[in-house]
Amino acid sequence: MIQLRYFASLRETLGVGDEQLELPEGVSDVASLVRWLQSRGEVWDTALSDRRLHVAINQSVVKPDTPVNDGDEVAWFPPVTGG
Amino acid sequence: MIQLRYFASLRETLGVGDEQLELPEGVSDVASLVRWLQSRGEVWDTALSDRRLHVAINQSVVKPDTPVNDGDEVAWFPPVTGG
Amino acid sequence: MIRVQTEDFDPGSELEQLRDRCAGRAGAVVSFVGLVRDLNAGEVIREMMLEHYPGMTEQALADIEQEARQRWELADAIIIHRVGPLTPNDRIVFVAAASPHREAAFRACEYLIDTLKTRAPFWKKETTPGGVRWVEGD
Amino acid sequence: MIRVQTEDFDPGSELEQLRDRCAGRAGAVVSFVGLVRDLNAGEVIREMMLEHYPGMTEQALADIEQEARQRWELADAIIIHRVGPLTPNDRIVFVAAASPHREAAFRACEYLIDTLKTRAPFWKKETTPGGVRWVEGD
Repeated sequence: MIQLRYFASLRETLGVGDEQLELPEGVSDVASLVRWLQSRGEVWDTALSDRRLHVAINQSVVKPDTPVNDGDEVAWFPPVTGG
Repeated sequence: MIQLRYFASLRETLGVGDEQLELPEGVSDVASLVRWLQSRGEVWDTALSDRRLHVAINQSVVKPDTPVNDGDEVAWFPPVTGG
Repeated sequence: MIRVQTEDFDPGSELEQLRDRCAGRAGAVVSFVGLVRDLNAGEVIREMMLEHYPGMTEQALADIEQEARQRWELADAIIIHRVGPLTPNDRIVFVAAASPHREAAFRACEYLIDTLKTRAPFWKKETTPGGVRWVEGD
Repeated sequence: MIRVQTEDFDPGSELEQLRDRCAGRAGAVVSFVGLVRDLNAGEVIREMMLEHYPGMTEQALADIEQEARQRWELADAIIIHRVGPLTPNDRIVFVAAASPHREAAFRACEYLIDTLKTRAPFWKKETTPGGVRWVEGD
Protein backbone atom coordinates (compact mmCIF):
# COMPACT_ATOMS: atom_id res chain seq x y z
CA MET A 1 0.00 0.00 0.00
CA ILE A 2 1.05 3.60 -0.57
CA GLN A 3 -0.49 6.67 1.02
CA LEU A 4 -1.22 9.61 -1.28
CA ARG A 5 -1.88 13.15 -0.02
CA TYR A 6 -2.95 16.34 -1.80
CA PHE A 7 -2.88 19.82 -0.22
CA ALA A 8 -4.43 23.28 -0.54
CA SER A 9 -5.74 24.28 -3.99
CA LEU A 10 -4.71 20.92 -5.44
CA ARG A 11 -6.81 19.08 -2.84
CA GLU A 12 -9.80 21.26 -3.76
CA THR A 13 -9.29 20.78 -7.51
CA LEU A 14 -9.04 16.99 -7.19
CA GLY A 15 -11.72 16.72 -4.51
CA VAL A 16 -9.48 14.31 -2.58
CA GLY A 17 -7.23 14.94 0.42
CA ASP A 18 -5.97 11.46 1.21
CA GLU A 19 -6.11 8.04 -0.40
CA GLN A 20 -4.48 4.67 0.02
CA LEU A 21 -3.81 2.31 -2.83
CA GLU A 22 -1.81 -0.74 -3.81
CA LEU A 23 1.37 0.27 -5.61
CA PRO A 24 0.11 0.07 -9.24
CA GLU A 25 1.70 -2.23 -11.81
CA GLY A 26 4.54 -0.46 -13.63
CA VAL A 27 4.92 2.36 -11.08
CA SER A 28 8.51 2.60 -9.84
CA ASP A 29 9.19 6.29 -9.34
CA VAL A 30 7.44 9.65 -8.94
CA ALA A 31 7.22 10.26 -12.69
CA SER A 32 5.53 6.93 -13.39
CA LEU A 33 3.15 7.42 -10.44
CA VAL A 34 2.18 10.84 -11.80
CA ARG A 35 1.49 9.32 -15.25
CA TRP A 36 -0.65 6.62 -13.65
CA LEU A 37 -2.68 9.24 -11.71
CA GLN A 38 -3.05 11.43 -14.80
CA SER A 39 -4.70 8.52 -16.62
CA ARG A 40 -7.64 8.87 -14.22
CA GLY A 41 -9.11 11.67 -16.35
CA GLU A 42 -8.82 15.23 -17.50
CA VAL A 43 -9.01 16.89 -14.08
CA TRP A 44 -6.15 14.73 -12.83
CA ASP A 45 -4.20 15.08 -16.04
CA THR A 46 -4.40 18.89 -16.00
CA ALA A 47 -3.88 19.37 -12.27
CA LEU A 48 -0.79 17.15 -12.06
CA SER A 49 0.74 18.73 -15.18
CA ASP A 50 1.35 21.94 -13.24
CA ARG A 51 5.13 22.24 -13.20
CA ARG A 52 5.06 24.36 -10.03
CA LEU A 53 3.76 21.44 -7.93
CA HIS A 54 6.08 19.98 -5.30
CA VAL A 55 6.23 16.28 -4.48
CA ALA A 56 7.33 14.90 -1.11
CA ILE A 57 7.98 11.28 -0.19
CA ASN A 58 7.77 10.52 3.50
CA GLN A 59 7.67 14.28 4.12
CA SER A 60 10.84 15.19 2.25
CA VAL A 61 10.71 17.01 -1.08
CA VAL A 62 11.87 14.78 -3.94
CA LYS A 63 12.35 14.77 -7.74
CA PRO A 64 10.53 12.93 -10.55
CA ASP A 65 13.13 10.15 -10.71
CA THR A 66 12.95 9.35 -6.99
CA PRO A 67 11.81 5.73 -6.46
CA VAL A 68 8.40 5.04 -4.90
CA ASN A 69 8.24 1.99 -2.66
CA ASP A 70 5.51 0.07 -0.88
CA GLY A 71 4.67 1.85 2.41
CA ASP A 72 5.64 5.31 1.18
CA GLU A 73 3.62 8.46 1.84
CA VAL A 74 3.62 10.55 -1.34
CA ALA A 75 2.30 14.12 -1.20
CA TRP A 76 1.67 16.79 -3.86
CA PHE A 77 1.25 20.45 -3.10
CA PRO A 78 1.43 23.92 -4.67
CA PRO A 79 4.21 26.41 -3.82
CA VAL A 80 4.10 27.22 -0.10
CA THR A 81 2.79 30.56 1.18
CA GLY A 82 3.35 30.57 4.94
CA GLY A 83 4.97 33.15 7.17
CA MET B 1 29.23 83.32 28.00
CA ILE B 2 29.72 79.89 26.49
CA GLN B 3 28.82 76.59 28.11
CA LEU B 4 31.43 73.81 27.87
CA ARG B 5 30.63 70.13 28.52
CA TYR B 6 32.85 67.06 28.74
CA PHE B 7 31.53 63.47 28.76
CA ALA B 8 32.51 59.95 29.81
CA SER B 9 36.25 59.16 30.02
CA LEU B 10 37.13 62.72 28.95
CA ARG B 11 35.13 64.15 31.86
CA GLU B 12 36.99 61.85 34.24
CA THR B 13 40.40 62.69 32.76
CA LEU B 14 39.80 66.44 32.99
CA GLY B 15 37.97 66.26 36.31
CA VAL B 16 35.34 68.65 34.93
CA GLY B 17 31.86 67.92 33.56
CA ASP B 18 30.52 71.42 32.90
CA GLU B 19 31.88 74.92 32.94
CA GLN B 20 30.79 78.36 31.83
CA LEU B 21 33.19 81.02 30.62
CA GLU B 22 33.37 84.28 28.73
CA LEU B 23 34.25 83.66 25.11
CA PRO B 24 38.06 84.09 25.31
CA GLU B 25 39.90 86.73 23.29
CA GLY B 26 40.96 85.32 19.89
CA VAL B 27 38.59 82.34 19.98
CA SER B 28 36.39 82.25 16.87
CA ASP B 29 35.95 78.60 16.00
CA VAL B 30 36.27 75.11 17.47
CA ALA B 31 39.97 74.81 16.57
CA SER B 32 40.91 78.05 18.31
CA LEU B 33 38.79 77.14 21.35
CA VAL B 34 40.60 73.79 21.58
CA ARG B 35 43.99 75.56 21.41
CA TRP B 36 42.89 77.94 24.15
CA LEU B 37 41.80 75.02 26.39
CA GLN B 38 45.01 73.09 25.68
CA SER B 39 47.04 76.02 27.01
CA ARG B 40 45.61 75.26 30.47
CA GLY B 41 48.25 72.56 31.01
CA GLU B 42 49.48 69.13 30.08
CA VAL B 43 46.38 67.16 31.06
CA TRP B 44 44.21 69.41 28.87
CA ASP B 45 46.77 69.48 26.09
CA THR B 46 47.03 65.69 25.93
CA ALA B 47 43.33 64.91 26.41
CA LEU B 48 42.11 67.35 23.74
CA SER B 49 44.77 66.15 21.25
CA ASP B 50 42.93 62.83 20.91
CA ARG B 51 41.83 62.79 17.28
CA ARG B 52 38.97 60.42 18.02
CA LEU B 53 37.13 63.04 20.11
CA HIS B 54 33.86 64.41 18.76
CA VAL B 55 32.78 68.03 19.21
CA ALA B 56 29.16 69.17 19.23
CA ILE B 57 27.86 72.73 19.23
CA ASN B 58 24.34 73.15 20.53
CA GLN B 59 23.98 69.33 20.43
CA SER B 60 24.94 68.83 16.78
CA VAL B 61 28.29 67.31 15.81
CA VAL B 62 30.56 69.89 14.13
CA LYS B 63 34.04 70.25 12.62
CA PRO B 64 37.14 72.20 13.74
CA ASP B 65 36.37 75.15 11.49
CA THR B 66 32.81 75.62 12.78
CA PRO B 67 32.42 79.08 14.37
CA VAL B 68 31.84 79.39 18.12
CA ASN B 69 29.56 82.21 19.21
CA ASP B 70 28.51 83.74 22.49
CA GLY B 71 25.72 81.65 24.03
CA ASP B 72 26.82 78.37 22.43
CA GLU B 73 26.96 75.04 24.24
CA VAL B 74 30.15 73.25 23.14
CA ALA B 75 30.62 69.58 24.09
CA TRP B 76 33.53 67.15 23.70
CA PHE B 77 33.15 63.40 23.95
CA PRO B 78 34.84 60.11 23.01
CA PRO B 79 33.39 57.77 20.33
CA VAL B 80 29.92 56.63 21.39
CA THR B 81 29.29 53.08 22.67
CA GLY B 82 25.54 52.75 23.19
CA GLY B 83 23.14 50.12 21.99
CA MET C 1 12.48 25.61 19.68
CA ILE C 2 9.69 25.15 17.16
CA ARG C 3 5.91 25.06 17.56
CA VAL C 4 2.90 24.81 15.24
CA GLN C 5 -0.39 25.74 16.88
CA THR C 6 -3.88 27.10 16.29
CA GLU C 7 -3.91 29.30 19.41
CA ASP C 8 -2.28 32.73 19.56
CA PHE C 9 1.20 33.24 21.06
CA ASP C 10 2.65 36.02 23.21
CA PRO C 11 5.85 37.55 21.76
CA GLY C 12 6.68 39.24 25.08
CA SER C 13 6.46 35.98 26.99
CA GLU C 14 8.52 34.16 24.35
CA LEU C 15 11.22 36.87 24.47
CA GLU C 16 11.27 36.75 28.27
CA GLN C 17 11.68 32.95 28.33
CA LEU C 18 14.41 33.21 25.70
CA ARG C 19 16.24 35.76 27.85
CA ASP C 20 16.03 33.40 30.85
CA ARG C 21 17.45 30.54 28.78
CA CYS C 22 20.33 32.71 27.51
CA ALA C 23 21.18 34.24 30.93
CA GLY C 24 23.92 36.70 29.98
CA ARG C 25 25.22 34.80 26.93
CA ALA C 26 23.18 36.75 24.36
CA GLY C 27 23.82 40.43 23.72
CA ALA C 28 21.49 40.64 20.73
CA VAL C 29 17.97 39.29 20.17
CA VAL C 30 16.31 39.89 16.80
CA SER C 31 12.71 38.82 16.30
CA PHE C 32 10.15 38.90 13.53
CA VAL C 33 6.37 38.94 13.96
CA GLY C 34 4.19 38.35 10.89
CA LEU C 35 0.68 39.83 11.09
CA VAL C 36 -2.38 39.37 8.87
CA ARG C 37 -2.74 42.51 6.74
CA ASP C 38 -6.14 44.00 5.98
CA LEU C 39 -5.18 44.34 2.30
CA ASN C 40 -3.38 41.96 -0.06
CA ALA C 41 -2.86 42.45 -3.80
CA GLY C 42 -5.29 45.37 -3.66
CA GLU C 43 -8.16 43.45 -2.06
CA VAL C 44 -9.66 43.76 1.41
CA ILE C 45 -8.98 40.66 3.52
CA ARG C 46 -11.86 39.60 5.76
CA GLU C 47 -10.31 36.39 7.02
CA MET C 48 -7.63 33.88 6.24
CA MET C 49 -7.26 30.12 6.65
CA LEU C 50 -3.82 28.59 7.10
CA GLU C 51 -3.48 24.96 6.05
CA HIS C 52 -0.35 22.89 6.59
CA TYR C 53 1.08 19.41 6.21
CA PRO C 54 1.21 18.02 9.76
CA GLY C 55 4.42 16.16 10.43
CA MET C 56 6.27 17.54 7.45
CA THR C 57 5.80 21.08 8.80
CA GLU C 58 7.44 20.30 12.13
CA GLN C 59 10.30 18.52 10.37
CA ALA C 60 10.85 21.44 7.97
CA LEU C 61 10.88 23.98 10.81
CA ALA C 62 13.27 21.86 12.91
CA ASP C 63 15.60 21.54 9.90
CA ILE C 64 15.53 25.31 9.31
CA GLU C 65 16.32 26.01 12.97
CA GLN C 66 19.18 23.50 12.86
CA GLU C 67 20.62 25.08 9.71
CA ALA C 68 20.56 28.52 11.32
CA ARG C 69 22.34 27.19 14.41
CA GLN C 70 25.02 25.65 12.18
CA ARG C 71 25.58 28.82 10.16
CA TRP C 72 25.63 31.36 13.00
CA GLU C 73 26.70 31.40 16.64
CA LEU C 74 23.29 31.36 18.30
CA ALA C 75 22.41 31.23 21.98
CA ASP C 76 18.77 30.48 21.11
CA ALA C 77 16.32 30.28 18.22
CA ILE C 78 12.50 30.16 18.09
CA ILE C 79 10.00 29.46 15.31
CA ILE C 80 6.26 29.54 16.13
CA HIS C 81 3.68 29.33 13.33
CA ARG C 82 -0.09 29.38 13.63
CA VAL C 83 -2.53 27.38 11.51
CA GLY C 84 -6.32 27.56 11.13
CA PRO C 85 -8.60 30.61 10.83
CA LEU C 86 -7.14 34.11 11.30
CA THR C 87 -8.41 37.68 10.87
CA PRO C 88 -6.59 40.96 10.05
CA ASN C 89 -3.99 42.08 12.61
CA ASP C 90 -3.77 38.54 14.05
CA ARG C 91 -0.27 37.21 14.64
CA ILE C 92 0.70 34.46 12.15
CA VAL C 93 4.33 33.71 12.84
CA PHE C 94 7.08 34.52 15.33
CA VAL C 95 10.76 33.85 14.78
CA ALA C 96 13.65 34.96 16.97
CA ALA C 97 17.42 34.54 17.04
CA ALA C 98 19.66 35.33 20.01
CA SER C 99 23.41 35.66 19.64
CA PRO C 100 26.40 37.26 21.34
CA HIS C 101 26.67 39.34 18.15
CA ARG C 102 24.15 41.69 16.54
CA GLU C 103 25.08 40.87 12.96
CA ALA C 104 24.62 37.12 13.53
CA ALA C 105 21.25 37.67 15.21
CA PHE C 106 19.97 39.73 12.26
CA ARG C 107 21.26 37.33 9.61
CA ALA C 108 19.90 34.27 11.44
CA CYS C 109 16.46 35.79 12.08
CA GLU C 110 16.15 36.78 8.43
CA TYR C 111 17.30 33.31 7.36
CA LEU C 112 14.67 31.66 9.59
CA ILE C 113 11.75 33.61 8.16
CA ASP C 114 12.95 33.70 4.54
CA THR C 115 13.57 29.94 4.49
CA LEU C 116 10.29 29.19 6.25
CA LYS C 117 8.47 31.14 3.55
CA THR C 118 10.01 29.09 0.74
CA ARG C 119 10.21 25.63 2.33
CA ALA C 120 7.73 25.05 5.15
CA PRO C 121 4.45 23.50 3.91
CA PHE C 122 1.92 26.18 4.81
CA TRP C 123 -0.76 27.53 2.46
CA LYS C 124 -2.90 30.63 2.89
CA LYS C 125 -6.48 30.94 1.70
CA GLU C 126 -8.01 34.42 1.87
CA THR C 127 -11.63 35.49 2.10
CA THR C 128 -12.19 38.81 0.31
CA PRO C 129 -15.42 40.64 -0.65
CA GLY C 130 -15.00 38.98 -4.07
CA GLY C 131 -14.85 35.47 -2.65
CA VAL C 132 -12.28 32.95 -1.49
CA ARG C 133 -8.85 32.55 -3.08
CA TRP C 134 -5.60 30.73 -2.45
CA VAL C 135 -2.55 32.96 -2.14
CA GLU C 136 -0.26 32.16 -5.06
CA GLY C 137 3.29 31.09 -4.19
CA ASP C 138 6.32 31.37 -6.46
CA MET D 1 8.48 56.96 19.05
CA ILE D 2 11.66 57.45 21.05
CA ARG D 3 12.34 57.23 24.79
CA VAL D 4 15.42 57.49 27.05
CA GLN D 5 14.86 56.18 30.55
CA THR D 6 16.51 54.63 33.60
CA GLU D 7 13.69 52.15 34.28
CA ASP D 8 13.32 48.84 32.44
CA PHE D 9 10.93 48.44 29.47
CA ASP D 10 8.65 45.57 28.42
CA PRO D 11 9.23 44.43 24.81
CA GLY D 12 5.95 42.48 24.77
CA SER D 13 3.94 45.52 25.83
CA GLU D 14 5.77 47.74 23.30
CA LEU D 15 5.08 45.23 20.50
CA GLU D 16 1.41 44.99 21.52
CA GLN D 17 0.97 48.78 21.51
CA LEU D 18 2.73 48.97 18.14
CA ARG D 19 0.32 46.35 16.76
CA ASP D 20 -2.65 48.38 18.01
CA ARG D 21 -1.30 51.53 16.37
CA CYS D 22 -0.76 49.73 13.05
CA ALA D 23 -4.15 47.94 13.04
CA GLY D 24 -3.84 45.78 9.92
CA ARG D 25 -1.44 48.05 8.01
CA ALA D 26 1.73 46.21 9.05
CA GLY D 27 2.45 42.66 7.92
CA ALA D 28 5.98 42.58 9.29
CA VAL D 29 7.42 43.72 12.62
CA VAL D 30 11.16 43.32 13.21
CA SER D 31 12.59 44.18 16.61
CA PHE D 32 15.98 44.18 18.27
CA VAL D 33 16.65 43.83 22.01
CA GLY D 34 20.15 44.55 23.29
CA LEU D 35 21.08 42.81 26.56
CA VAL D 36 24.05 43.24 28.91
CA ARG D 37 26.39 40.31 28.37
CA ASP D 38 28.20 38.66 31.26
CA LEU D 39 31.48 38.73 29.29
CA ASN D 40 33.06 41.44 27.15
CA ALA D 41 36.52 41.34 25.57
CA GLY D 42 37.27 38.24 27.66
CA GLU D 43 36.43 39.79 31.03
CA VAL D 44 33.56 39.06 33.39
CA ILE D 45 31.13 41.98 33.63
CA ARG D 46 29.73 42.62 37.10
CA GLU D 47 27.87 45.80 36.26
CA MET D 48 27.67 48.58 33.73
CA MET D 49 26.91 52.29 33.85
CA LEU D 50 25.38 54.02 30.85
CA GLU D 51 26.05 57.75 30.57
CA HIS D 52 24.49 59.97 27.93
CA TYR D 53 24.20 63.60 26.81
CA PRO D 54 20.68 64.64 27.79
CA GLY D 55 18.99 66.65 25.09
CA MET D 56 21.41 65.70 22.35
CA THR D 57 20.49 62.01 22.84
CA GLU D 58 16.79 62.59 22.28
CA GLN D 59 17.51 64.74 19.23
CA ALA D 60 19.85 62.12 17.75
CA LEU D 61 17.31 59.32 18.26
CA ALA D 62 14.47 61.39 16.78
CA ASP D 63 16.66 62.17 13.73
CA ILE D 64 17.51 58.47 13.28
CA GLU D 65 13.83 57.48 13.48
CA GLN D 66 12.94 60.19 10.95
CA GLU D 67 15.65 59.03 8.53
CA ALA D 68 14.37 55.45 8.70
CA ARG D 69 10.81 56.61 7.99
CA GLN D 70 12.06 58.55 4.96
CA ARG D 71 14.07 55.64 3.56
CA TRP D 72 11.52 52.85 4.05
CA GLU D 73 7.74 52.52 4.05
CA LEU D 74 7.12 52.15 7.78
CA ALA D 75 3.85 51.86 9.65
CA ASP D 76 5.66 52.44 12.97
CA ALA D 77 9.12 52.73 14.53
CA ILE D 78 10.32 52.60 18.14
CA ILE D 79 13.66 53.38 19.83
CA ILE D 80 13.93 52.96 23.61
CA HIS D 81 17.34 53.24 25.33
CA ARG D 82 18.12 52.90 29.01
CA VAL D 83 20.71 54.89 30.95
CA GLY D 84 22.16 54.49 34.45
CA PRO D 85 23.32 51.32 36.24
CA LEU D 86 22.70 47.89 34.66
CA THR D 87 23.72 44.31 35.40
CA PRO D 88 24.23 41.25 33.12
CA ASN D 89 21.12 40.09 31.26
CA ASP D 90 19.43 43.48 31.77
CA ARG D 91 17.78 45.00 28.71
CA ILE D 92 19.68 48.03 27.35
CA VAL D 93 17.93 48.97 24.15
CA PHE D 94 14.82 48.13 22.14
CA VAL D 95 14.25 49.11 18.53
CA ALA D 96 11.40 48.01 16.27
CA ALA D 97 10.23 48.69 12.73
CA ALA D 98 6.80 47.78 11.34
CA SER D 99 6.11 47.76 7.63
CA PRO D 100 3.75 46.22 5.09
CA HIS D 101 6.87 44.48 3.74
CA ARG D 102 9.30 42.12 5.48
CA GLU D 103 12.40 43.35 3.67
CA ALA D 104 11.71 46.99 4.62
CA ALA D 105 11.11 46.05 8.26
CA PHE D 106 14.44 44.18 8.46
CA ARG D 107 16.43 46.92 6.72
CA ALA D 108 14.86 49.69 8.82
CA CYS D 109 15.34 47.85 12.13
CA GLU D 110 18.98 47.21 11.32
CA TYR D 111 19.43 50.85 10.27
CA LEU D 112 17.94 52.09 13.55
CA ILE D 113 20.26 50.06 15.77
CA ASP D 114 23.39 50.41 13.59
CA THR D 115 23.00 54.18 13.35
CA LEU D 116 22.20 54.53 17.04
CA LYS D 117 25.45 52.72 17.84
CA THR D 118 27.54 55.13 15.79
CA ARG D 119 25.72 58.44 16.36
CA ALA D 120 23.70 58.56 19.59
CA PRO D 121 25.72 59.98 22.53
CA PHE D 122 25.77 57.04 24.95
CA TRP D 123 28.88 55.72 26.71
CA LYS D 124 29.29 52.45 28.59
CA LYS D 125 31.48 51.99 31.65
CA GLU D 126 31.99 48.41 32.82
CA THR D 127 32.89 47.08 36.25
CA THR D 128 34.99 43.89 36.00
CA PRO D 129 36.94 41.94 38.63
CA GLY D 130 39.98 43.93 37.45
CA GLY D 131 38.33 47.30 38.01
CA VAL D 132 36.33 49.89 36.13
CA ARG D 133 36.83 50.69 32.43
CA TRP D 134 35.17 52.67 29.67
CA VAL D 135 34.17 50.63 26.64
CA GLU D 136 36.26 51.84 23.70
CA GLY D 137 34.32 53.08 20.66
CA ASP D 138 35.63 53.24 17.11
